Amino acid sequence: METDELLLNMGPVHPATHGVLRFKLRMDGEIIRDCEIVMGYLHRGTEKLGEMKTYLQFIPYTDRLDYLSAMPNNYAYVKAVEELADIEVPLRAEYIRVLTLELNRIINHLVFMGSLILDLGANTAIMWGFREREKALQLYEMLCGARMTFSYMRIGGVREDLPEGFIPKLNDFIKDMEKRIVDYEQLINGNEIFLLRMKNIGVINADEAINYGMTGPSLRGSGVNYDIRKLEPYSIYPDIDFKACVRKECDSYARYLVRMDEMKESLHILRQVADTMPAGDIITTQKYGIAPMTGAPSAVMTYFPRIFTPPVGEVYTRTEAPKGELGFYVVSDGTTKPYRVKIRSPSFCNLVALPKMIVGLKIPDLIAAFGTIDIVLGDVDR
Amino acid sequence: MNAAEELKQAMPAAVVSTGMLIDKPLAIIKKEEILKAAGKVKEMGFDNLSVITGIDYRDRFEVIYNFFSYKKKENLVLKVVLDHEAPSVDSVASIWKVADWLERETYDLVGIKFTGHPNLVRILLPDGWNGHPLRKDYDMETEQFVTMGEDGEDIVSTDGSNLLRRR
Amino acid sequence: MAWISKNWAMTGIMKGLIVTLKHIFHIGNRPLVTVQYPYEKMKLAPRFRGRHSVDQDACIGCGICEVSCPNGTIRIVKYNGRWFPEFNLGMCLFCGLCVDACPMNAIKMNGGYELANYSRESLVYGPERILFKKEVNK
Amino acid sequence: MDSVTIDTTKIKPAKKKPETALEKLNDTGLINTLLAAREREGMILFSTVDQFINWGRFSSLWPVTSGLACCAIEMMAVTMAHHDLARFGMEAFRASPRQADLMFVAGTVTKRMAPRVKQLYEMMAEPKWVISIGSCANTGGPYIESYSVLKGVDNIIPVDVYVPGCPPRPEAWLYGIIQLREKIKSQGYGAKWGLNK
Amino acid sequence: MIANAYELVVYILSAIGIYDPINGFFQNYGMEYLLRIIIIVVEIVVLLVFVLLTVMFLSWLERKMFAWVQSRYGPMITGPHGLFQPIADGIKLVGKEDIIPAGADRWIFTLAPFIIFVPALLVFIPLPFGDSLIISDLRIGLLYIIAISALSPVSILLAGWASNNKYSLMGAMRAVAQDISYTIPLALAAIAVVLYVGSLSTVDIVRAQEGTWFDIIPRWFIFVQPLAFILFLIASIAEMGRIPFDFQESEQELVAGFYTEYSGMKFAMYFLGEYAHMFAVSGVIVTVFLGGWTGPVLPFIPVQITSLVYFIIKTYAVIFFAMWLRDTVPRMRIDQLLNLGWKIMIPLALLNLLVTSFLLTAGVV
Repeated sequence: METDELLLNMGPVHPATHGVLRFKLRMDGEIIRDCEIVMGYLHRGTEKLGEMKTYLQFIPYTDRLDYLSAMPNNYAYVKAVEELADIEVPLRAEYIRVLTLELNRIINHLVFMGSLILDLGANTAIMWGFREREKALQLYEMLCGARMTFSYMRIGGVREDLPEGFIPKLNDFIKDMEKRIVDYEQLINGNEIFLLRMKNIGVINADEAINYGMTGPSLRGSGVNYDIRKLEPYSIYPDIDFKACVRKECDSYARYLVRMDEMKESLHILRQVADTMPAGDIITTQKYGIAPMTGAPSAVMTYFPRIFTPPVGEVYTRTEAPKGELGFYVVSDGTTKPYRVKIRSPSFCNLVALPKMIVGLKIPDLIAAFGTIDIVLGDVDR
Repeated sequence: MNAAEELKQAMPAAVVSTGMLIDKPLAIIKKEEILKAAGKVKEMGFDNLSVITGIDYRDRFEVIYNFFSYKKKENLVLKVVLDHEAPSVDSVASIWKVADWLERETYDLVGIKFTGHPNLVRILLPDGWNGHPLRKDYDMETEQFVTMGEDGEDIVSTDGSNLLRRR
Repeated sequence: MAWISKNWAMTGIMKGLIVTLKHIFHIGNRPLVTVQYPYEKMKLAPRFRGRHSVDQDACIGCGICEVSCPNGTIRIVKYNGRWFPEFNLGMCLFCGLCVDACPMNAIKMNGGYELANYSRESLVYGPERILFKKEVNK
Repeated sequence: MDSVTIDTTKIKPAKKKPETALEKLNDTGLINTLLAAREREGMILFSTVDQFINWGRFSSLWPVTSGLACCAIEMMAVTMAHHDLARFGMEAFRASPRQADLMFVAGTVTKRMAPRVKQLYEMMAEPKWVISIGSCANTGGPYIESYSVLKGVDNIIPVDVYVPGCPPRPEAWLYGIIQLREKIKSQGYGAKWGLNK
Repeated sequence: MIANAYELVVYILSAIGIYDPINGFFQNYGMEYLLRIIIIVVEIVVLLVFVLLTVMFLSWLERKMFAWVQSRYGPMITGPHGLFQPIADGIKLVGKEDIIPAGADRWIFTLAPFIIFVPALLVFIPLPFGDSLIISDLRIGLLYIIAISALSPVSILLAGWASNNKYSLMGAMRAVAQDISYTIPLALAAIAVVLYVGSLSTVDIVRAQEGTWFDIIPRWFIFVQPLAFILFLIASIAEMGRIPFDFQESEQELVAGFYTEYSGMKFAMYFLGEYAHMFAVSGVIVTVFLGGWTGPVLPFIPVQITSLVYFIIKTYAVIFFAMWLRDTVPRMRIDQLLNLGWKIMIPLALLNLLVTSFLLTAGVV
């Protein structure tokens, strides 16, 4: 039967687009024939602002890129600048950094799980996810005083040392979290309707996934055993025992399971880091430019000057953020401000593959597949 | 021998010079040869194109390609130098699908034309936006406003009178 | 529909139902976790970055905070014959860079978060609202 | 000499203006609302009806589901177990603006998004309120120097309550809602429709 | 034997000795029918108030249940434990601006909410709330209920069509497809019971379930017809349009489905209709499979009161299950739902019918 094609606009304000994204769908009844993604509704010009701020002042802006996992963003940026200026970071600072990074990975995946299940129509998992997220945020608030936009990393170290009683609280959280993950799995993993919605939906095989630039858990769901923490080890990851979580099925369900496994793996890392936290400085004592002030109020002030000028050069650094490969391309011209900051955001590149996944499926499948690639619009549009 | 020198051996005509970008092999490619060089790079096993970006150096543009190989676990950076007047370079979107969006983004924000790109339109800013923001000579003073047309498309103008509220 | 022949017993859904039932009746350490603001308040961490306050005696009005602020939240204004910072909390990032930068350690960020107001002008916190005097215990 | 006697029973104790969040919230219960109606000037009946309807309105503010950026995540956090917006009867997030009373402008309003936000606001049925959340929506905040960000959402739609923070923590958010309840309480019936003026 | 609520009222009035004088008063003017009308109107008003209160309570309960599952409190501030919340919602919705979109068909757009609200109330007419607590014991009660609830797709289609909105239209189309494909297994499952009882009257169906086996197991049809019960339950949840089958709204896909464009009072009518329908369908499940008002007879308390209590307890148990299910499972996809309906439930229902009629003919049960 000849039928007219229906043009459907989803978004930019739509409950299932995780923010302000717009799908232009060409539909044949309920079947998607073509999908065009329109974005830029949250384009805030972060890269241009990077050229207008000093190296230190840009750190709060990295928080607001991928606001669900601000700490890895912070880290990727300071890592780039540290590589550029060749700064050694003290061991304790690296341990604290890895601790915060992995905690943030758990937070990110909790929100991922919740919003995915919410998109599928069940409302309970998101509440449970946010219940545990709140506990993790309380830990963060103890550590750096903010809930989402931490601005905790500093070039050459971290802003503040661990507060008293942080490690015991962290251990409580880990213990609690392990129990809760069992709850989630009972609620979601075996649920027949959930499997029906997720299995064999949004299939993309390994070669295609690489070609479409997918990274992170989304790529590992397609069976590519790859993790930047393993391939190009940075920070203290070489000393830590963990494994990259890989699933072979290439569908939405595999991508979901990879993230659930990663949560457990992160808990494992957290426990190791908490047990072996060394003593020492939290920020580098390398001198840059001016001598440290004596009797300065905070550690950051004592060791690191406000005016920081790395040598001329350029660097591209990649890190494994919870959503995938997060890279910062920083060009310095020897002044106090970066000449150019380019952010290679994981969400932007993962989103490229979405139309490929969902052509020929239905709107509910679009939502399921879209949920499993786990994007954040702040990261896509920057 | 690193990947950049390997590339230079394979295609001596295309590679201008090689070097290092901190710890990553860097090869500067002639503008005309980028498509061929990219094909060669893909053959060499660099299956992941991490990032394409353009930088405005006031007198020239540089386009930078970052590659990574999942098999060999190696990095490679390619660089193309363009003149400042009408920067354009061949598109590699036919080889890597992800290049499609990355090139659109570079076109949008830096204003480099990628010839042979299937759909080179703005991606982050609305169509009709005046100027490319990441150029150093971008005019930050004039404010541009976006209003909505009949079918929901964006109309850019410097006049925000029908959008802004009188207060 | 091979699916239904395999899963006719719907064990997964049963498991899920049991977990939710445990939550309804709070079985096995699954309590209500709500903190009923404003009847009860969550304990704030001492490092929490809320509203700024400036030590009246320590502040020298040097303007380093103004320079270090990423987006120009801070303005130095004259108040009672001395120079003090004025914070436009309507555009503040609450990043804490001014606290780090202050050479006299005069800026604090305290736990004040009840800042909502009816007009944009009232979000500008001038010296009259942020200054405090350190109490000296003898 | 005659001493002037003052009849103490005739002096009404001045009603204390609620200041803390708790007092404000206690002041907006149904009974309190109806009692407060007596103190209003004008016709007792109408002002009581006013108060009753206002009570209905501020007790059941249904927000429209429209998150823009970072603050939208805190919006989710407010709805969730630890802070529980549902206690105020506000968990009924309506995806359709027609059924919503309240819009949270939660996040950066970019130039490209501004006409959509305005349209969304215009689609909402009267009476409607707007709470601007976070620095970006209040003034442009971190992105005030950016080329693509609108400098404050009050440039395009009227805003009732501003909540500073980047993003504001959930309690600050709830305080903003209590402020809005305060504001609605003092409105007469039809004030939103312009009938009283 | 008191057959329905009218006769009950008459019985009570004569028991306290005021029926005859009143009746005599009306007879003087030759208007006996007037008294009859007055009593029936009072009955209907009582029913209406009861349904409205139930709907309010249900919407509160739903929010509370939802909250408890998710480790939070739910409505707390509006009244004690948020009990006044539905009242506040009602007041607010009445005062909202009533928007009719520019491209909409005004008449149909306005008419559609009434078409869903009225059938939701009509279903209660042959529903026995207790022994003799029934407005009218229609001899085709069950058929009437199924037929009336099948009217709701009409309203949904009208609403979706008149809204002139793609999401509304898609929601309406889905709702109609779903309702049609689930009314059939619903009816087929009910017919198995009807064959067993030999009557379509709801009262007869309940009476057939009185008594116990071995003094312990109640003679409810859930034990006689377990397959029919499961089919009926699934089909009812689909009819109610609740998760996992809430395609007519499906917020994440279609914004708010067919009532995307409705605001104010018209939206409130859909809201009320939905909960009234939910209560009605739960009542039907109880009547057909869970023994209706039957239960142990207590001394000194009139059977009308105990039966009403039993009925309400059972109905709330079914509603509890529906809410509990809603909190647990995600939504299915529309084609999966239709597959389930047409390819599994209808064959199963037919098979069940075949086995039942065979056993009945053979005289085994």
